[in-house]
Amino acid sequence: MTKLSIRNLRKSFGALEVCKGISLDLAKSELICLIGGSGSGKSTLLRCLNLLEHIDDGEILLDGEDISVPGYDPERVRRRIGMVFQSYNLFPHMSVLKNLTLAQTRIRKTPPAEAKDLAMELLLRFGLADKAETYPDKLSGGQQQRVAIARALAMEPEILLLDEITSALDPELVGEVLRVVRDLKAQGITMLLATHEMGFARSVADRVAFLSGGSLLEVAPPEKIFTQPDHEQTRQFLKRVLDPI
Amino acid sequence: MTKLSIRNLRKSFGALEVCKGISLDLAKSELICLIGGSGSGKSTLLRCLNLLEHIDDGEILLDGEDISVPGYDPERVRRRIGMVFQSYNLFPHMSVLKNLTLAQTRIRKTPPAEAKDLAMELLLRFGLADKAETYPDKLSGGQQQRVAIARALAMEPEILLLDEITSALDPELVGEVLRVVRDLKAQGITMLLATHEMGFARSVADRVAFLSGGSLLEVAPPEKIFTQPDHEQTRQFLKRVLDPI
Amino acid sequence: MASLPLRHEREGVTLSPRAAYEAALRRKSIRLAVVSSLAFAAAVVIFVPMAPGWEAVRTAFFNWDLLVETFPKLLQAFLIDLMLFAWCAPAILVLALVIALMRNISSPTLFPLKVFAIFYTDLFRSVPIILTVYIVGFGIPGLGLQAPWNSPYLWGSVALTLTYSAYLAEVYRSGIESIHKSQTSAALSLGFSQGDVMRFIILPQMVSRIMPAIMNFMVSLQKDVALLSFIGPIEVLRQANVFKALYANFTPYVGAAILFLCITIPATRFSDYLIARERARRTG
Amino acid sequence: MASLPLRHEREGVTLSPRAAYEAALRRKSIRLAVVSSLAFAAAVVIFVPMAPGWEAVRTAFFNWDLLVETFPKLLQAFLIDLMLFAWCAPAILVLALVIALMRNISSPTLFPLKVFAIFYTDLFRSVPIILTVYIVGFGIPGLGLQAPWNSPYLWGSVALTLTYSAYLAEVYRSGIESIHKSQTSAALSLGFSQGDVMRFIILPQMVSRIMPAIMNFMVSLQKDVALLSFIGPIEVLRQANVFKALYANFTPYVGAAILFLCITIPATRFSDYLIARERARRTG
Amino acid sequence: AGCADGKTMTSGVLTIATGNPAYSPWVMNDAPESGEGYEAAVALELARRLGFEKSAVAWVRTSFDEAIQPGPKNFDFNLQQFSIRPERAQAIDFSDPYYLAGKALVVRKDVAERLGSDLSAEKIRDLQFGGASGQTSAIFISKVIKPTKDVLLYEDLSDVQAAMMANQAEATVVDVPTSLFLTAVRYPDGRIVGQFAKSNDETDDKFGLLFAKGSPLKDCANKALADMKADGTLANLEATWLNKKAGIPVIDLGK
Ligand SMILES: Nc1ncnc2c1ncn2[C@@H]1O[C@H](COP(=O)(O)OP(=O)(O)OP(=O)(O)O)[C@@H](O)[C@H]1O
Ligand SMILES: Nc1ncnc2c1ncn2[C@@H]1O[C@H](COP(=O)(O)OP(=O)(O)OP(=O)(O)O)[C@@H](O)[C@H]1O
Ligand SMILES: [Mg+2]
Ligand SMILES: [Mg+2]
Repeated sequence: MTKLSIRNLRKSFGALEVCKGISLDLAKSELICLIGGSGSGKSTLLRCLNLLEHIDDGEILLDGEDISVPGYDPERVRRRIGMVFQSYNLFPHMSVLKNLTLAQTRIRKTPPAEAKDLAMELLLRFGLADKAETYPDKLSGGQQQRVAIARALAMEPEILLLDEITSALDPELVGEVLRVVRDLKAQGITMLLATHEMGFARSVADRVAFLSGGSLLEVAPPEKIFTQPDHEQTRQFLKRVLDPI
Repeated sequence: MTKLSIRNLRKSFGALEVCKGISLDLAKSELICLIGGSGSGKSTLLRCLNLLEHIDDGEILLDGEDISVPGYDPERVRRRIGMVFQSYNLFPHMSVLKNLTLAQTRIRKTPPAEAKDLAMELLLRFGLADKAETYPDKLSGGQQQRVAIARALAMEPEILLLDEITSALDPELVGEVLRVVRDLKAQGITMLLATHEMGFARSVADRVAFLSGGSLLEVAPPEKIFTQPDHEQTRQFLKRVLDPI
Repeated sequence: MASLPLRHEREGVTLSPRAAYEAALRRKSIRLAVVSSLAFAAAVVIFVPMAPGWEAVRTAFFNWDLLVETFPKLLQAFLIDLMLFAWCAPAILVLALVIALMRNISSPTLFPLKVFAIFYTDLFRSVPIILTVYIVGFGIPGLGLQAPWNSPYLWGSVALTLTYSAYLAEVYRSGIESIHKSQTSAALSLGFSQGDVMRFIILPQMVSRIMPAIMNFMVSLQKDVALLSFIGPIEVLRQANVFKALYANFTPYVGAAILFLCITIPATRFSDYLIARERARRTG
Repeated sequence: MASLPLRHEREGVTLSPRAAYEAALRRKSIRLAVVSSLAFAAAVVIFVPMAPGWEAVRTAFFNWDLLVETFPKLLQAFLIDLMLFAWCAPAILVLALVIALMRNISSPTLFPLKVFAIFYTDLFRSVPIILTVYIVGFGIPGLGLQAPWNSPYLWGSVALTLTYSAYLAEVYRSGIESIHKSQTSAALSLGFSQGDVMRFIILPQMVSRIMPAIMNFMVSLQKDVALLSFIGPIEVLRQANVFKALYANFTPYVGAAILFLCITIPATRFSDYLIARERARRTG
Repeated sequence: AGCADGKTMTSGVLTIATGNPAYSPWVMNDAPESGEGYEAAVALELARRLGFEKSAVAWVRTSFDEAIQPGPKNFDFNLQQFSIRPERAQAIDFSDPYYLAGKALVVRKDVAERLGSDLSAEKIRDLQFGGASGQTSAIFISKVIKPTKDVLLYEDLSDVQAAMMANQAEATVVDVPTSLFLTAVRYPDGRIVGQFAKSNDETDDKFGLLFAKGSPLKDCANKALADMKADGTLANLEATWLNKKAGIPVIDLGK
């Protein structure tokens, strides 16, 4: 069953066309990893899906309904689609705990005590229980990134858009995130995950999508894409990537 | 010949002791990789070395001179020690080119034309020549990180402190950065590089230093540390890290 | 650069050489501050009275007997200032926020509100406040309102509120726009409505940024309630003006200034303290 | 949320259904804006004159003949405002910056300067500007200065500059403090001196953030040069005051307001345009 | 009695407004209730003739702005040396004059010494004049004296005085009674160097009571004033409260 369907999505910044007609279907509880060079449009695509960018053309179907039509209520969409940003974007004026609970109590109307329990559970899981009362500017890079992930998870969305969620984490924590992602999959959550870490993509993804210069060149299961990609360009990218030196 | 010598450096934030008496010597043109879990104090140590944090105790000797004594002119130090931040910290009100040339013309008194040439050369090397006139907020994560590296390199410092400089880069670019780092080593530049990527550490470092909870547990060449570390703790960290799942 | 922490001293632990050196440096600079301030004060006290006109100036501005004589009445009039301030300030803070939010609208359907907000700030900032006070304070009641609806207190306060909120709205606007767009993105992505983003994410961050500017407005409003005296109420500056005209002496203004200082300085120090505490909590 | 771009229309390309829909939405809202403004204006024009006192109010505030008669002299007096503004504004911008920088000092050796800056802002904000104008404008020349050094233009401008820069310094301060510390770290790590960090990194970012607040000061300064009229110079508001007394009519103030509007609105629009352009360049 | 019945704001009470503060010698000690001072005495006498004893008179204070604002007034009549001027007639009503003020030239002591006895029009035009904004003297300065330097205008007379003390203004023009009070009490360093010849035109200062436009009380007041003039009461009060103008040299500005 298709959960999220992207059809011919186009997005330009001025003269620069960043998404050149991208089409992709995500089945329910599928996890697709988005790979591609720096500047290839991964973050922009994710932002478009969450209606944070105004798209120039194309359709985005959520459970078959076009959410990209002008005038469609974006809040309803965003309650169902969570996002973790590459630059974390924590709220600096709130403690870590408040960062995690505000949206829960405000939007999902979770009772404060329950929201706090869920938040503490997530923080504990990410080894941050002792930082609950700290403010984001006092956290290390990896700690901020974990808070950002926890903040999105606390909203229990149907779909998660994850942008480079392990870039600031040590491998030990990457393992933890991997476990979390698998749990989420088991719960039926659909995920689109932009990443640079091929190992991570390989071990977690149902399918891997290769983005190059704003075009989706190839979508295939990881074994296929990492061993026998269809496109010459994919092959070359992976060759350089897997043996960079 | 010892270029930079850290002796018993201590740094606390309130009740939290982040550097618990760290001692480390860097020889000229040596490259030491700093590894350790998230929140272990890597970024803080680097900031202390660049005199961006006020240290509580200990000494930092640059070419044998204690630069940490109160009243020592920090500008003189920082002209010799460059730094790349984990969060990039580009100047949002300047174009990429200006980010790279301002300090050159202002501090090193490089003639503007020369400064621009050097900047363009660096941008070209990092595949960003077409972004010279763009502003940082319009760049992708990886593009920003590359600009941050280029900005520090443009100052041609004697010592470079590099904090997670490949976290937002795709593996292809990681390869490029690796080449750059090797070039710099060949030019005699001393480097201290905090990283989560063990593969990178292994392939580039002269020695690897393992930081755990604010203490430097072990410093040894990569082959030794990755195969037969002295400490049980190091062994466990690496075990979990290298086989996280 | 990191500022030198005062913590160690307070805790009374034995000082490391580094901490001792820094403490000494700090003590020295405080001594320097005290000495140089005293020297400056001494210079003023010694040299100014040597000017030929000093005696006349002293009598005109610093006449102790007159100060004592007029102070009680000034104090009484000051209560009117406080009262006017007490209801104008909240009204201004709120109205300015409403205007700033309207100014910030990006939705095309609500565009008329934005136009109105621009028109409002342009108009009320450009028109001299004294004219606003005259038109609203004399003109509106002059249309035929009966007591108590023709009260100069009422309409004078309305005039002040209109003008001040036009200015303050622009300060709010610069505060709102100084919050990086990524904060809005993050909040929206969590499902917050535009209104909630404003309320929980933008405004709280903005307020602590523009607090000194807001205090500016409070400090100056406190004195601009004097404009109401043009349409009747006799508050402290008007009272000082009456005494000045009566005694041909400016000392009563000094009395008024003392009253203002007694409010302004504690209020500013307190707001600075709050900002500093907030900052320390956030960034350490 | 991304605002809807106007680009497509301008370029005159054929519109996609999406762009067409959005263009229609925009047109509709502009129509709405125009209609609702007109409706409001019509309501005012129709209903206000029905008030019993309207005739008297109209004569007192909007007397066309009087406006025409007094306007030339008002215009002439307005030149004095412009002149005073022309030299006060730069002085204030600079002095306020100096004070703000002193206020921002963290080095313990320069601590006395910081104390002075705090004292300065506290004092000149608390003291009613009219007292400052009197003390500086009458008191200092009264100490025995001879012409041309006793000019009310000179000392009045000094008084205005002192007061305004105390307020503006606080706005600068909030601007400076709103720049994230990581910017300073980055600049320092490149070897910039504290002064250079301020000059190249903090101030440029701050200025575009607080531009609306700075414009506030310019707009209000333009009218507060009228305070100099307390010590003699006849600028436009004083001239209006003279006419008001002569004709027992407030219309001349409306004339003055028109003059102010002619300056303020283009200036504000222009600064808004600059800010918007800068923002577009930076964030797209 | 009778004429004013039902024409006052509050029946049985006559509300009279004066300035805040009220100056000597028009109102002594800023206390009009006492009836001391020329304007206070005239007002009370007028009230008596309209049928209001001292106890039935209420005093209020207003600024000039409040006196001329378009809404309802809070006084029956207002006197604070308002000059009767035709330009003001659109907004407010004046009674017939209760005083015809001569105007005196007051200068700083050092300026008086410099001028000596030379009161020629050129010398006087060269002075730096200051005046109180909105008062007829200021109009007199600019329209009749036509000084060569820009006039400086101030809020009120005390500011003019301060400007003279600060060496910023050299001379001012005030009505003769005020000039005498000023130089005797307020500003001993000021010198009256002369009074101006009456020109019998609109620059002459005739003080009148100010009424709301169309006030029915005006005719009653005019009648009472006419009586007071006719029976010599006004002249008596003038002699009691306003010092003699004798001995001040007359300045002729020519035409
Ligand atoms: N300004 C501060 N105030 C208080 N605590 C701080 C501050 N900066 C950092 N810390 C704390 O110090 C510890 C070390 O932080 P640091 O940034 O040095 O870690 P790190 O090793 O760089 O981690 P990462 O790999 O996640 O970037 C963390 O626990 C962090 O929360
Ligand atoms: N607001 C903007 N205005 C103009 N150009 C932009 C803007 N945002 C992104 N871009 C450009 O769009 C392209 C794609 O950016 P995007 O952030 O989507 O890349 P990415 O695939 O996420 O890269 P990375 O892996 O480095 O994060 C880049 O070339 C970038 O410079
Ligand atoms: Mg990205
Ligand atoms: Mg770090």
